[in-house]
Amino acid sequence: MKRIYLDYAATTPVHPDVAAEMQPYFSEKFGNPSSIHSFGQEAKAAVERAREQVAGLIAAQPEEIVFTSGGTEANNFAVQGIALANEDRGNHIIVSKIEHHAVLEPARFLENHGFKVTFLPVDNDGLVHPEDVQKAITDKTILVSIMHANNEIGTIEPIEEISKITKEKGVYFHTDAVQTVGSIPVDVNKLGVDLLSTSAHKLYGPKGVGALYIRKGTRLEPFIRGGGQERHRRASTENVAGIVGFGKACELAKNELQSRIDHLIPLRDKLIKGIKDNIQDVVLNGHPSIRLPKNVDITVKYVEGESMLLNLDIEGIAVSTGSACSSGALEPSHVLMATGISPELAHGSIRFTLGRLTTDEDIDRVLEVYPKIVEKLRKMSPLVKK
Amino acid sequence: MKRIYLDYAATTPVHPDVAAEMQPYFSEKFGNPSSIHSFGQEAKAAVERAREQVAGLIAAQPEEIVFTSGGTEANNFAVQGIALANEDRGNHIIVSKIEHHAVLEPARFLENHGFKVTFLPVDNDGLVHPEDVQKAITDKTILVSIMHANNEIGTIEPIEEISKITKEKGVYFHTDAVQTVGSIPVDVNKLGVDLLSTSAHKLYGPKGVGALYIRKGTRLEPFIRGGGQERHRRASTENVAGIVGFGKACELAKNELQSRIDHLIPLRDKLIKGIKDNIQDVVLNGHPSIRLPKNVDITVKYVEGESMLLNLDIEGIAVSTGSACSSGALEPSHVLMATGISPELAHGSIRFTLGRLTTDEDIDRVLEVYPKIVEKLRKMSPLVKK
Amino acid sequence: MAAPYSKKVMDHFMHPRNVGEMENPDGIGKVGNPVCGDIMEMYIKVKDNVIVDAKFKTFGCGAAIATSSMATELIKGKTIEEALKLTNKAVAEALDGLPPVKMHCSVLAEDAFKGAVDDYLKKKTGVGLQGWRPHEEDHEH
Amino acid sequence: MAAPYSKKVMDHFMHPRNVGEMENPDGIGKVGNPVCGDIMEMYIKVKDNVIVDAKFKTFGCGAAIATSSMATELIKGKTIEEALKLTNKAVAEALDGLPPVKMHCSVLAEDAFKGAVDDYLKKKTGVGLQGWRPHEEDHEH
Ligand SMILES: Cc1ncc(COP(=O)(O)O)c(C=O)c1O
Ligand SMILES: Cc1ncc(COP(=O)(O)O)c(C=O)c1O
Repeated sequence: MKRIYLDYAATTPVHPDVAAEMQPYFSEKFGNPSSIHSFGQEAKAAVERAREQVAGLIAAQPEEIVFTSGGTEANNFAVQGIALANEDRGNHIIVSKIEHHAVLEPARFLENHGFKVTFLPVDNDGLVHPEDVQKAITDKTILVSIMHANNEIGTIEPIEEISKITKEKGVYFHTDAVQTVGSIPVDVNKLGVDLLSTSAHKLYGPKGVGALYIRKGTRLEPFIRGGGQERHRRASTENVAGIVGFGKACELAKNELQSRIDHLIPLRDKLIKGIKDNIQDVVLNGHPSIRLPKNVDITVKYVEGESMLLNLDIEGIAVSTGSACSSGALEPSHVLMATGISPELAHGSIRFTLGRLTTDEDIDRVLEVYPKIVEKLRKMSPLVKK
Repeated sequence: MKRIYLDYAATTPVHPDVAAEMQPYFSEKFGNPSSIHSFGQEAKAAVERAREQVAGLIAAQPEEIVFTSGGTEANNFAVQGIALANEDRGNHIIVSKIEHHAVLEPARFLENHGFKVTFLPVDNDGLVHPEDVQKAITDKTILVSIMHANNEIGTIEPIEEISKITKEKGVYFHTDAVQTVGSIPVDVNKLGVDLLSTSAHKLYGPKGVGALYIRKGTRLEPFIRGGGQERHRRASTENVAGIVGFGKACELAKNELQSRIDHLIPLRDKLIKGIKDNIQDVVLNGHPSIRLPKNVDITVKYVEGESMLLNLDIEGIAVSTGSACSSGALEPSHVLMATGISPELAHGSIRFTLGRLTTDEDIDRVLEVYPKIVEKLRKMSPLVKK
Repeated sequence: MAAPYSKKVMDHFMHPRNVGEMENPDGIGKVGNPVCGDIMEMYIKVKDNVIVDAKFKTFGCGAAIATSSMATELIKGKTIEEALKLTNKAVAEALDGLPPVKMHCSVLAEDAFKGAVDDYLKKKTGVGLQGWRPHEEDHEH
Repeated sequence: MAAPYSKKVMDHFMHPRNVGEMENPDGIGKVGNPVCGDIMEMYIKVKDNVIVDAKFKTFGCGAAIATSSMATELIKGKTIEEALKLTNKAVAEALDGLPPVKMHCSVLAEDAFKGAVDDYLKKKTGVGLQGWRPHEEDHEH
C-alpha cells in the first residue's frame, strides 16, 4: 500500500537537494563558525550564504535575518524581545485569538508579568478585521502580532492593511509566517512588518531551524543569551548543517514558488469539491478563497476527528485534526472556536494539507476511502438517530 | 598538507555512525512526533529511543531529559526556569566567575530584573572552593550553578562536594556539563545535581541539539513556550534527526568512554611536556592534574594568542585562543583573569583540545612547528628586549 | 506502526463489538458532553439479574470507541453485581492499557454502563444505583 | 581559506616588513596597552625632513602586526608633512580592509607613527606635534 502523506502543514520531508547540500556539514566541514581557523571560517561562510538565501526568499537584507531553533523560538523571541526592549514605551500588546500557541503562550506569560494583552477576535472565516486592530491600539501599545496565515484553517490574514495602521501608530508589527514562507509570496516590505517568523521544516528544510526577520532599527532584546553569535542577537553554536539546509530550501522555494502554487490549487479545489459532493453535512473551515493553496480543513458533523484520522491512517493516509483528542487537551481547537462554530462541530474537524509530492491519484484515493469511513463512524454515532 | 584539528572543545565532527543513524530522518521518516498517524508515531518512537540513550550516558531516567537546541538554551532554561518558578522562595543565585557566557549572561539578565547574583571566585588552578559556596548561600538562595569542567582551562570542579552543601541547604544545583558529557564519566546521581546541561556537538553529535537533565520533582518554568512538546517543558517541533544523532552519539560515548580517555591522556601529557621542553616562558593554565583529558591550555609569554593561532592555521593546525581578539571583545578571557593571571599574559593564551581522531603524529607535528612560530613572533614583540 | 494505541485498542476501535441501538432496552446510560468531544450511550438488556445483551453508540476518539466496545463485552453475561465491580481501570487493562491522556475515556465507559444499570434499577425498583453519580467532566484530568 | 582577513593582511602578517628595533632612531612612538592585548613600538629615521627608514615591534593580533607593517611601508620615503596626512583608514584600505572589530588596530598604527613624529619634533624643536594626542584606548569600540 502506498502511504499518502497529507499533513504538510505539520511538517514536510526534507527535499533531496536540501539533504545533499547539508551532508558535508556533519563530518567534513564541521567547524564552529566562531572559530578563526580555516575549519571555522568555512562553516561561517556557509552560514552567511544561507543567510542570503533566506533573506532572498522574503526580500529582506541578510543582516536582518537571525537564525533560531524553529518557528516557536522565533515567536518567543519576537514577542518577549519586543516587550523587554520597549517596556519604557508601554506594556500593551495585541495578538489575535487564532495565533499559534507559540505566540499565545509567550503573550500569556507576559500577561502574568505586568503586561496587558488584547486577544483580538476573528470573523467566521477566520479573518482579523483591521478596524479591530485600529481600535485596540492605545498609547501603551508596543506590539501587534498577527499571523500571516493560520496553520489550521488556512485563512490568510490582511497583513498589508494592518501594517498601514501599525506604521501610522508607530507600533511594532510581528507576523508568524511559518505557514506562508515557501507556500505563497512573502515580501517583508510589501507586508510592511517589522518582525517575521519562519521555520525550515515547513518548506522542505530540516526540523530544528528557523529564523526571525528583524527590520533594521527594531529595538529588540535577545532571547537566548550567552556568546556573541548572530551579531549578539542569539547565542549558541550555530546549527550549521541545519542552517545550510534552510538556506537551500529557501533558494528552491524561491525558484519553484509559482509552480508549487499552480500544482496545489487544483488539487486542493478538487479535494474540497469531492468531499462536499460525496459526504453530507460537511463544512469547509476558514475562508473559501483567501486561503493557503495547501489547506483543506473541514468539519464533518456527528463524527469526532481523531476517529476519522485513525481510520485514514489504517488506509495509509496521514492527516491531522484540530480536535481535542489529538493534542491531549480536552478543549476543542481554539482556532475553530474563535471562528464561532460549536464545540461539538469543532471536535469533528479534519485537516488535509497537500504538498510537493501530492498527486491527483492521491486525491482520488482519499475520495474513494474517506466517505466510507465517515459512513462507518456515523453508524456508531449517537448524534445520528435512525 | 594534512589538516590537523585540535579544537575539539569548540566543536567535533559528527561521528560517521551518528551521521548514518540520522540519515533516514530527513526525507523518509520525516514525520512530526506530535502527529498521531504512522509518520508521526515513527518519529516519536525515534525521539524516545534517543531520550533513553542520552539518559543512559548520564545515569538519568528518560523522563528527566528535555531536548533543547544546544548547551546555551539548556543553560538559559535552567537558570531562568529555576528563577521564575522559585521566586516565592528567594531571589538569590550563585554562579562561578568562570562559567560559560551561556550561564553568566542569563545570570546578569536576572540581576537586572530584581535578582541578586553572587559571582564566586576560583583559585589559581581555576577551582571553585566548596567552602565559598557554603558561605555564599543565604536563606534567599534558590540556585547554585557551577560548571562541571571549564571549556577554556579544562579544570574539573568539585561538583560532588558542592552538591553535599546544596542538598543540605535545600538549594537547587545546576551544572553546565557541556564539556564533560562524553569526555569523562558523568553520573547525575553521583554528582548529586538537580539540573545538568549538555550539547551534542561536543561529543561527535550534530550542532543545534542539546539537553537539560531535570531531576524529578524540580520546580522549573519552561523557557520556550508554545505547543505541548517534551511533556509541556519545551515547545517546538522536535529536531528529530538531530535528536536521533544525539542519542546515537551518547550510546557511542558510553561504550567508548574509557578507551577515549585512555587515548587522550598520553597525547595530552606528551603535548604539555613537549611544549614546556621546547618553548621557554610558558605556563600551563588550569589545574595540573584535575583537568579534562582533551585539554591543553597554555600561556606563552610576550606573544599574543591570535597571532599564534593564525600562524598555526597557515600550517594546517586548528586551535583556539581565549584571547580578546578572537571574540571581537578587547577584554582578555574572563576565565584566565579569574585565575589571577595578568591581562598581558591572558592575551598570550592558546588552547589545544584533542579528540577521537588525534594521532601521535599530529602531536609531533605541532611540536615541530609551534616552537618556530613562537620564536618568530617573539622576535617581533616589543615585550622581548635584546 | 499506527497510532499511540495498543493493538487491542486498535482492534476494538476498528472492529467495535456491540455497536448500535437496542429495541426496548432495560436500561440506558448516556454520558459525556460534546464540548469535551465524547458522547457515549449504552443500552443493556437484563434477564434474571444477568446482563444478557449490551450495545453502544459513541461519538469520540479511538479510545472512546474502544472502551465502549470493551465495556459492553466485559459486562455481557455477568450478573448486575458482578458487572458493577467493573472499574474503568479494568476496562483499560483489558485493552492492554491506554495512554494517560486517554484514561478519561475509560471513566466515561464505566459511567455509561453504570448509568444504564442505574436506569434499569430505577425502572425496576423505583430506586437507582445507590450512592452513584457519574464523574464530573473535568477539564484538567 | 584562512582567517577572517584579506590576503593583503595575511601577507603583511606572515611576512611583515620592517620588523625590528632601530639603532639610534630619530623618533620613537610607543602605544597600546597590555590589558587590551596590543602594544606597538615604531621607530623612524629622518633626513632632510624625509622619513628614510621606519621599523616596528608589535605584540598583538594579526591585524595589529599587519597594520604596523603596512604603516611603516607607507611612511617610508615620505616627507613628514606628507606622512602626517596618513590616516588609519588609509592604512586599512592599503590592506584591502579590516574586519570592523579590528579597525582599532589601524588606529593604533596611526598613533604609533604619529607618536614617533611627535617624539622626533620634540627632540628637534622642543615642541611636539601640534594638537596631537594618542587616541584613548576605548573598550567599547
Ligand atoms: C503558524 C505556526 N507557528 C509556529 C509554529 C511552530 O514552529 P516550530 O515547530 O518550528 O517551532 C508552527 C508549526 O508548528 C506553525 O504552524
Ligand atoms: C561549557 C560550555 N557551556 C555551554 C556551551 C554552549 O553550548 P552550545 O554551543 O551548544 O550552545 C559551550 C560551548 O559552546 C561550553 O563549552
